[in-house]
Amino acid sequence: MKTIESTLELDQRTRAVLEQVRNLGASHLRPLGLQADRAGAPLPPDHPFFEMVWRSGLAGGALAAPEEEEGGDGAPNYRHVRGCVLAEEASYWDRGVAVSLPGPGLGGPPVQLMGTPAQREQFLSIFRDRTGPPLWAAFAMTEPGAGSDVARIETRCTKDGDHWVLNGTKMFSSNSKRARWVAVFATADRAQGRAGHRAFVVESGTPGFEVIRVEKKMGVRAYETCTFVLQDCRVPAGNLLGGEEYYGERRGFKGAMASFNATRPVIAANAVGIARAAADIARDFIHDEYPRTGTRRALALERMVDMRRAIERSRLLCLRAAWRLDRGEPNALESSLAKMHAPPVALRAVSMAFDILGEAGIRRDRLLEKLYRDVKVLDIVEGTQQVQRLIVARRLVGLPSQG
Amino acid sequence: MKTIESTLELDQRTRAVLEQVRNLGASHLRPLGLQADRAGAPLPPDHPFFEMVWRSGLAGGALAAPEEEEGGDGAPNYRHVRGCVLAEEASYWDRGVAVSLPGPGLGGPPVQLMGTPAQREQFLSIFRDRTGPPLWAAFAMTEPGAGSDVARIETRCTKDGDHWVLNGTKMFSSNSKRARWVAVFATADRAQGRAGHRAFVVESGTPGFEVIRVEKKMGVRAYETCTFVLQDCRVPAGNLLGGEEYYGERRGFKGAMASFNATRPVIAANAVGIARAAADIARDFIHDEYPRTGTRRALALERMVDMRRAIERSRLLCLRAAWRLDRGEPNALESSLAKMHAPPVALRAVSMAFDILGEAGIRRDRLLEKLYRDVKVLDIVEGTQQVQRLIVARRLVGLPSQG
Amino acid sequence: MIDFSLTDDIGALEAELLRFASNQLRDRARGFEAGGGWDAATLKTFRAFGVAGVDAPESWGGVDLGALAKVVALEAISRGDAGGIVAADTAGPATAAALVCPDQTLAARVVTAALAGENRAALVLADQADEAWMPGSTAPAWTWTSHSGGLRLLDTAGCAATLADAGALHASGGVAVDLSGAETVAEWTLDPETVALLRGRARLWPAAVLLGVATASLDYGMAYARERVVMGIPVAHHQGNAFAIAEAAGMIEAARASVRAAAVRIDQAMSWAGVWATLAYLDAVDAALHATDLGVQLLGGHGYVEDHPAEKWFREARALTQLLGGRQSAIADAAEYVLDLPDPLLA
Amino acid sequence: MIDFSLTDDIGALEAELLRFASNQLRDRARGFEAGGGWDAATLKTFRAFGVAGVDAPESWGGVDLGALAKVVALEAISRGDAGGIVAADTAGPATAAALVCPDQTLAARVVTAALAGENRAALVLADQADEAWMPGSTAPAWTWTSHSGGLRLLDTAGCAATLADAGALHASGGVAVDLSGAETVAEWTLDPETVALLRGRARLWPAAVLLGVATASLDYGMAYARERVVMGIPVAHHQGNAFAIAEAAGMIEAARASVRAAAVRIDQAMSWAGVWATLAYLDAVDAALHATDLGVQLLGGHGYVEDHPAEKWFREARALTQLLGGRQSAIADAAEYVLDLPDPLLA
Repeated sequence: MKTIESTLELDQRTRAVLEQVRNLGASHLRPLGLQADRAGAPLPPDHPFFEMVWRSGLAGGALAAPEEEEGGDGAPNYRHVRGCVLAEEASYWDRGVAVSLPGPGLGGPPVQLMGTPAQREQFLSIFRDRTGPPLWAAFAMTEPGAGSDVARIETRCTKDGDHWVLNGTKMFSSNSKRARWVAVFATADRAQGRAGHRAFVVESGTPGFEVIRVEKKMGVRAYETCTFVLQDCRVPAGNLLGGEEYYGERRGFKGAMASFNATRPVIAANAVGIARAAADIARDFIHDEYPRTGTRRALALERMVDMRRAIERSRLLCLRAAWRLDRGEPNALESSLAKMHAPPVALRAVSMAFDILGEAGIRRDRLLEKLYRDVKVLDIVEGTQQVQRLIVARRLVGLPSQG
Repeated sequence: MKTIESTLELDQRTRAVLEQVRNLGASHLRPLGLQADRAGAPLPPDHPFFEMVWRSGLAGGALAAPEEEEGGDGAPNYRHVRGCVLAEEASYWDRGVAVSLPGPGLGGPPVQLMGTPAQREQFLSIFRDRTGPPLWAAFAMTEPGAGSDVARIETRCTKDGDHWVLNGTKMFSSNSKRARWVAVFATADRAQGRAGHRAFVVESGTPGFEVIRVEKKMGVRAYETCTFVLQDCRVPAGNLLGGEEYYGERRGFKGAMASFNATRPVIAANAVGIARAAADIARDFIHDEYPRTGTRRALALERMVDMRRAIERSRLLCLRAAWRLDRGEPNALESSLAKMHAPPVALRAVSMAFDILGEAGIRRDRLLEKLYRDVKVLDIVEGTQQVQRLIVARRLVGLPSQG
Repeated sequence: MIDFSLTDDIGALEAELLRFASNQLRDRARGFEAGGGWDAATLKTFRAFGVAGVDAPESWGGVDLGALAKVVALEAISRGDAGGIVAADTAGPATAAALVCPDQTLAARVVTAALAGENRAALVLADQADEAWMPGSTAPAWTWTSHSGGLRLLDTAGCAATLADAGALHASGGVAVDLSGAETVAEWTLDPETVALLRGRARLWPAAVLLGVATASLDYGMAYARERVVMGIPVAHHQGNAFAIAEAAGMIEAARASVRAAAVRIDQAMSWAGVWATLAYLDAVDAALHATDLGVQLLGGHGYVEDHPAEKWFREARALTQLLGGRQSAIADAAEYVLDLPDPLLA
Repeated sequence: MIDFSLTDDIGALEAELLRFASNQLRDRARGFEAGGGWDAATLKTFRAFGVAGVDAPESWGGVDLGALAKVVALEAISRGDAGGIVAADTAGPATAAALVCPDQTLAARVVTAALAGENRAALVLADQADEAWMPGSTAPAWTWTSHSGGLRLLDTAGCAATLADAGALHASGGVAVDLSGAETVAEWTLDPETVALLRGRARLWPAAVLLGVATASLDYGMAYARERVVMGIPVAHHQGNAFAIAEAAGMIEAARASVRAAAVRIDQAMSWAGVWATLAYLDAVDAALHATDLGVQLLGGHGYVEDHPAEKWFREARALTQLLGGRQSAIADAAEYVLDLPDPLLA
């Protein structure tokens, strides 16, 4: 046959990091995740694991959000594709621990996408030095009064001399309690709607920034989900991402949306990883416990077929969204399709594994039951499936934005 | 055990009629339905079958819409429950032919519910005399510009002396070409919205009433689905259902809605009947053609389990909606739930039968493929599943009416 | 003729239990989770209602109102707390086995003791399970096991039991019981229809509890979604959500109709009623998994945290779905009979 | 590294075929149904594209662009008319059998003749089918049959064929062919992975056609629903409908990704690529049944009548889904391998 260009294989570099993640997953992510779940408490920032993984260079770039620079030759370096593959693998072992890893986390993309070169250097380079203590960064969009409708955030920012003054409350922000800085979205003028949005880096220790609450969650308990207040919190003007000239034509809002285009496929890939973990549990159970023939086995195999399909097609959606971003092509639709499709499908896959295990799902195997609780959050963060449907429908049939 | 009152058994009377319908179904409904489907043409009104069934007394009351009077002793006579059971059975054999049967059809309920005693006598009693030729009546709500949004009908009615003058176009009206009369919904004042609705009996032969088109449908081809125009069509004032005094407080619209409360469970029961037919085809195929063991058999049996469940729970929803109506209890919610649930579930059941038959579904058994086409209309007529969801959500969470 | 009414007795019991659930269970459910079960006072109130024995003969200490009363009662209670009822109902699904046991003297002994609170009876639906999940913090005194050919009674009082309720049903004090050392008290062969009756009737137990959980979750989600405003209108008035709510409500309503119809058919000794009970169980499972997922989703991030009960119902529904072998066991059982199963209304 | 690009060759073919579908097929599809197939001029144009042999070696008269080119081409054409392509592609899924046939001389003879339009080759995926549905108004000259252990070539030229396309795929001229009298030309035993490759690759044929039908139906439904106003706003802007459209679009997009990925894996001779093709087929089936149902529903009553193509796509999708044994045959095949199937990306 004539040669084809399409390929679905990973390059050597990705395979190598993948192997590292796999080893780390088996040795640390999974056991620590189970431990945190049982304890109902996040891993403390001074847990020796963080120090270890920080030194190893695995945390941060590879597992949280891609921070590396573009390849110099202009060719796409496929860092988002790689990010999806690794996010899936980390999540296969434990998504809670993966999110708790040191690094810029979800704070990375807005700085990367909206920040000036100087800001990128200032806020991201700290994650390159792995000799000091582990460092975290975080992202904050959601507010008590604005979850799915990010356009309506109420956290105010007011220019005051060479500072901005921030006031408001942010919630469901991962790792912000231990973060060196948090990328915070605020509005300079609510009347302007999306055009009023501004993004800041708020550094820990800034007076007026205070984490007031860590959520008790159903699952993914290994990382902290925080609520913090900003009370007359003064941040230097230089911490306004992109500088003032950046914020024409709703670019603040668009920056947040562009950030989602990078992170939504990652969240979707997390769902794929959890579905894979469930499928493996189910497969092993069938191998070990099922009769070799009969109706129950056939039903179980049918569910396995369904799970494998769900995993592979969700993964392809994630990879395709990331691949387009790597090539500099628009990917908002693909990114939302992946985020819309993968988490509910993954929940269904975990649920099918439950069907296969029967009573053993609750009586012997704590992991599967944990996966059912863990996976559900992925249909919520970074926009629910409902929000993604709105975005998809806007693009496909011109559904007007609400509000 | 102490005695219980609840029972799910049919009474003798219903069983007797059911048996008649079953016999008629096997001998006529099914073969005639296949014949009409192959020919792509409705059964003509002078088809000897109609004469036969008309004389037998089966058509009309029992199979189309209940026309009988209430029992005199005040006890519910369960005519709507009976109507559902019989509608399901008729549809099991062939819904297209069942709809084509002589009788008041969907025109019955509005006359029954909104008409004065004199009107009920005038328009319904003609169906009691079975010595003359078969008679039909019909119902017309949908318009080219108003399908799901019945509130927005545009057919105008204007009082002119002792007549009303009707102008407009109605479509998707079953049997109206052969109908002795059609129950037509119109508006006296569009600005009044639902309060402007009026219902009339338009008799065949009235000048200005003309059927201009019979649809070529995907399925249920045994009956005629018609478009007719009303052009300065003058109907006697006495044909305004309920008389003028009836139309306070949107009672015209409410009358139409009450009519739906009686007919929606019947349409849902039709869906149950088709699902049953598909399940029987699948069962026979498994009996005759499947290996006695193995994965394919197990998968087929699983689908049979799903089908049987779907049939029974959908049927229970229909019967419960009808039972409440028979007892004089509000049933709008139950009626919409039945109509929302049953048709898509029945489509899925037919589809599962296809899975079981494999290629035989298209190559040997014309009936199953026909059922797939036939059943789909049930998710459209009398309000789509989407319309039913709106109605259900209005009641459950106060969803405001649109428009 | 068809009549969906409840008797006055059952209707009154339902009303009382709904009050019990609402006033004494719902707000304390987090505490029951933390404590591993209902407190003594709550258990006492529960026992006074006679729910555990509502479907058992009076001679066994029961109330003899039948299967319909049982499913109505369980659903009502479960709207308040499903975790606790799993352990509090000391006879539970085991009654289904006792009622068809050929040795009624022995069966009476087991259930009478369970209803008196002297021990606990359990039921395992499996052929060769050597470990089974059971409610209560210790192994039960008696365990019935049912396979496709019959019924067995085990003495499990001395079996090893390890806490094993994972992240759900904390209030059940669930344990994994090692059956390998259990002594077989007696064994019987049963005809297929009786086996189907036993297994189907037993499955109505989790089915009814799941209906309660599903209803609680959807009701809570609907109330939240009417209050919470997103993009200028209540969450529930976004048509996408409204449609989903309608769908879930339809599934619950249909499943409730199935479960109650199956119970009525059992009470009327209709042939193959047990298979219809197994099918109804599957309806309840699907409705509960769907509704509790939506129940979380309607609350968004708030659905995922312990400030709201949505997360509890979500994980409980999935755990309850595993009892008695779960969905696949039910489908496999039903598959055995489905081809020749007569239509329950028309046959 | 992962790259989803099409080659220039395939991209250009896709663009041309989309024009062909849009300009020469779509508006004439009703006529093709009435006439029982494409007319001679259309068939000639179709043959000029070389689609039938796009995945066959050049020595057989093919173009040798592989499985990816084939699925891309079939999807594009099927957006215009799926009924006709079933018959027009005289090699069709049979090429999958020929490519793995141990006797390549014989295989070449069968496919070369089919591509030259001299006869028609067919494939039946079944163990003991004595009757099979096939496109074209007569029995094909050759029929491959594949069961779990291998492959057989039958001479079916003289077999009895009766018109049997029921209410869909009229333009395929489908017939039921009685295989009981067919002469076996040759038989081969194949290893399990080769059988999986044959069967999976063959299933990509209906999968690709279904993607075309699904896309056509959803596109038409979306366009209609943007124009048609109900309750004051376009049908498509009712959020309930918008959500359903998004869901269907997601299913199609995902299925397309699966189908194309499976084709790429086949072209790269990845191990067990055939099983992934069977799994991708199932994605396409689900997407097509879902999208064509929605395609009717978005049009309401207008979706049910012949004035619009929605009803045609609805019935065609279900009929196409039956080819090659349909969904259950695919699930059963995949079930054989699923436990030990390596991950296609990470293994």
